[in-house]
Amino acid sequence: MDSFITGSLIYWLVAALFLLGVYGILANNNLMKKLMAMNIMQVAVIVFFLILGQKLGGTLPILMGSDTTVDHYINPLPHALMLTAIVVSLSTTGVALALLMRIQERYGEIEEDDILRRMNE
Amino acid sequence: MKKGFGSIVLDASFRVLVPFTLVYGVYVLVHGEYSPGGGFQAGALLAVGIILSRLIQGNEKALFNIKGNVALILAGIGTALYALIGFSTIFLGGKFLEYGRLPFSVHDPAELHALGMLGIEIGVTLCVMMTIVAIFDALTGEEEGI
Amino acid sequence: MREQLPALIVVVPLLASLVAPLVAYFSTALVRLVAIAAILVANISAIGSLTHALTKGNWHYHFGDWAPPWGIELVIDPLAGAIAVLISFVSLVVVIYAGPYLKEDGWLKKGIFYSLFALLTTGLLGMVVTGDVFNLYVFLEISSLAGYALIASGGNKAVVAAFRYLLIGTIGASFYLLGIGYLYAVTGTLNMVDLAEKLPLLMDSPAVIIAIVMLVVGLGTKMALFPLHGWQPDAYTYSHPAAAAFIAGVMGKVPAYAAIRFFFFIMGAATGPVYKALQIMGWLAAAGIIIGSLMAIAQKDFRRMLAYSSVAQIGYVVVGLAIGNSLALIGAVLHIINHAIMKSCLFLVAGGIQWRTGNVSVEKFAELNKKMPLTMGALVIAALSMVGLPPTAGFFSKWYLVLGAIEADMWFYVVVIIISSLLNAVYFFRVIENIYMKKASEEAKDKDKDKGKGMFELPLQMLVPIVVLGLGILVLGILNEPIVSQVIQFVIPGGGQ
Amino acid sequence: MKKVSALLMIVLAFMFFYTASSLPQVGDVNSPASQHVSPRYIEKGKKETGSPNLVTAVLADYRGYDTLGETTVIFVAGIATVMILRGKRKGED
Repeated sequence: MDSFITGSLIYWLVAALFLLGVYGILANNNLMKKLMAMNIMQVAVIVFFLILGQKLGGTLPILMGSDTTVDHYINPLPHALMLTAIVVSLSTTGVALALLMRIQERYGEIEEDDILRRMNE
Repeated sequence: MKKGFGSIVLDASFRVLVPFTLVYGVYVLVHGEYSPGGGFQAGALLAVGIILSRLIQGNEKALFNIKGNVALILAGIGTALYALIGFSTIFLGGKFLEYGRLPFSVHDPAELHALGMLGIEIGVTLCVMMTIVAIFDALTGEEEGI
Repeated sequence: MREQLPALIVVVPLLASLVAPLVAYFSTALVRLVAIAAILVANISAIGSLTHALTKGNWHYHFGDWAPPWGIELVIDPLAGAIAVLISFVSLVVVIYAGPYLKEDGWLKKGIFYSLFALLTTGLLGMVVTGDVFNLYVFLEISSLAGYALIASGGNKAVVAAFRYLLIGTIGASFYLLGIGYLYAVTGTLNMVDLAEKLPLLMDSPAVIIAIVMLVVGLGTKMALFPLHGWQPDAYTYSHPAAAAFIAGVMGKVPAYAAIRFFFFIMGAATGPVYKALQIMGWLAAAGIIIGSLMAIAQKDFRRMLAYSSVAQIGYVVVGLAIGNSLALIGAVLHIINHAIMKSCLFLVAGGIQWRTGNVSVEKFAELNKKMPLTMGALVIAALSMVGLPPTAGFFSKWYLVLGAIEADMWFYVVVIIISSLLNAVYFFRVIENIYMKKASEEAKDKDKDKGKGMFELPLQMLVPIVVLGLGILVLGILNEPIVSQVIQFVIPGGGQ
Repeated sequence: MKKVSALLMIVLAFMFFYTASSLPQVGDVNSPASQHVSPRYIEKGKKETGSPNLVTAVLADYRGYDTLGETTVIFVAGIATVMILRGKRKGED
C-alpha cells in the first residue's frame, strides 16, 4: 500500500485531472469555462511529463561543481519538453481569448448553444 | 492605454519598479546558462516593464512607446534572428544550428555553443517581448483595424 | 547546399513567414513574391529529397550534428518525401490563387496573411519530415494555430467555428502528447527509429496499449475521423476563402500520414493491440464514409457539402490502414495524394464561383458553364474523380483499396466503398446537373450583367491554379501506373518487393 | 451529452488507473526514462555545450530545433491575435 501511495498514486491523480479537463470541455456550455477546462487538461499533461523526469534523491538539473553522477540530478529532458508545452499552452490560450473577445463582441454572450442557434438562423 | 492611471503613488512606485524589472529581465536573459531562466522568462519580464510603463504613464508619454505594428515586425525579426543563426552555420559548412561552426576564436569549442545559445536566447527574448506587447495592444483595442 | 535539402524544406518557408511583416511594411507586392518563392524552394527541396530517398535510401539529417536519439533528426523516406512534395505543391498553387482576395487589404493584413499561410505550410511540412515524436507535436501546434487564425479571418461565423476547432483540436493534441508521454515512460526515447527498435518487445505492456488509444483519439480528432469530426464542417465552410482550399485539402491528411507513420513504421501493425485498434478505426471509418456521404447529400451550401464529403474521404484512408496489406496501403497513400488535389481543386472552384457570382448555394449554379467554362471543366473532372470514374485519379486509389480488401477477404469494406461511390455520384451529379441542365432564372441573369467584365472568367491568378489542379487530377490518373511503380510502391514498410 | 461524456470519462479513468501500475514508479532511478537517453545530457552536457544548466543545454542546443518551433509558436500566437482582433472585414458588424 505504501509503495502504491509513493509510487503510483500520482498517476491516478494526474489521470483524474486530465479527464476532469476533458469532461469540462465537453460538458460545459459556457465558452469561458471550456477554456479554463482546457487549461486544466494541459496542466495535467505537463505534470505527467514532469513526474517521468523525477528521481529519488536527485536534485534540480543544474550542475554543482564537477559532479556529473547521473543519479544525483533529475532527468532534464522532460523539463525541456514541458517548457515547450507550457509555451504552446500559453499561445493557445492567447489565441482562444482573442477569439472569445470577438465572439462576445458580435453575439454579446458566450453560451455555446445560443450562439450556435443564432449562427444557423 | 491612451490615458495613464497616473497618481502620485503610482508615479513614485513606477520610478522604482520599472527599471528594476527591466534590469532583472536582462539578468535572467544572460544568466540563463547558469540558473533557471532564459529567453522566454526574460522576454516576459521585459514586456512587463514596457506594459507597466504604458499603464501608468499612458501611451504618449510612455518610456518605450512601441506601436503594435512595429512590435509585430520586431517579433518576426527576433525569431528570424534565431533562424538566421541556424542558416549561418549552414553557410559555414555545418548542419542547421550547429553552434560549433560559429566563426569566433575561442580556446574551448564548448564556448562556441554557449555563444550560440546566448544568440538564440536574445532572439527568443525579442520575439517574446514584442509579441506580448503586440497582443496587449490588440487586446486593449486602441489600435485601428488593419 | 545539396546535403542540406531536408532542412531547407522546413526552414525556408519558416524564415519567409518570420520576415513577412517586415517585408510587407516596405512593399506588399514583394511579400507575395517572398512567400511564393519560399514555398517554391520548399517544393524543389522536397522533390530533391524524394529522388534521393528513392535512389539512395532513407535520408537522415541531424540538427546541430547531434546524433539521435539525443538530438532531433529529420528522416526523409519515400513516404515522407512524397507527402512533402504534395503539401508544398498544393500550398504553392493555393498561395498563387490567394492574390486577388487580398487586393483591398492593408499592408499589415497582407503580411500577416502570407505569414500565417507560410507558417501553416511550415507546420505541415515539419510534421511530415520529422523523425522525432515530440517535434511532431510542436509542428502540429504551429500548423494548428496558423489554421485557427486563417479560419477565424473568414468572418463572424468563422470565429465561432475556429473557437470550437481550437478547443477540440487542443483536446486532440493533448491526447497525442499524453500518448507519447506513455511511450516515453516505457522506452525513454522520443526518436522514431529508436522507438521502432524498442517497442516490439513491450507490445503487451498496458502502458503501450493505452498509448495506442491516446494516439488513435488524438490523431483521429485532428484528421476528423468519424465520430470526432464535429468541428470540421463549420471550420472548412467558413474559413478564409483564399486559404480554404489548402486547409480543407491538406490539413486533415497530415495526421492521417502521422497515423501511418506510428502504426506501421514505429509499432508494426502485425502485432496484437495495433491490429485491434486499426480494426476499430476501420469500423468507425466505414460508418463515417456512409454518414458523411449522406450528410453531404443533405447540404445546400456547396462548401459545406464538400466539407462533409471530406469526412467520408478521410474514411477511405483509414479503411486502407485497417485492411493493412500492401495493396490497401498503396491505395491509402494514393488516396491521400489524390484527395488532397481533388478537394483543393473543388474548394478553389467554390471560391471562384463565390468570387464571380457571390453565391455558394448549389441551387443557384444554373448556366454557370457559359460564364466560367474552364472552371466548370475543372469542377467536372474533380467531381468525376471524387465519384471514382476512370481515367481520373480517384478511380485508381479506390481500385487499390478494393483489391486490397478482396485480397484480405474483407468484403464488408468492398461493399462500403461501392455504396459510398454511388452516394458520391448522387451529390456530385446533382451539382453538375444544376450547372449544365438547369435554366437560369431571369432575375439571376439581370443581376449578373454588370459583373461579366474582362477577358477571362476569373482573374488569371485564380484561373491558372484551378486549371493546373484540374489537369493534375487527369495526369495523376493517366500516369497512375508509372507513379505507383516508380514512387508509391516504395512508401509502404518494406516496400518495393 | 453530459451523461455520455461522463460515462466516457469513467471508462477512460478505469483504463488509466489500470495501466498506472505498469508505468515506472515515481522517482525510480532505474526507469527507462532515467536510463536510456538522459544520462548523456547529465554526464556530457557541460563539456559539450558549456552550460551547467542542463535544461538550457537540452532546450537550446541538443533540441534547439524544437525551441525554434516553440519560438515560432509564440510568434504565430502574436500575429493570430492581431489578425483576429484587428483584422475584421470591412462592412461586417
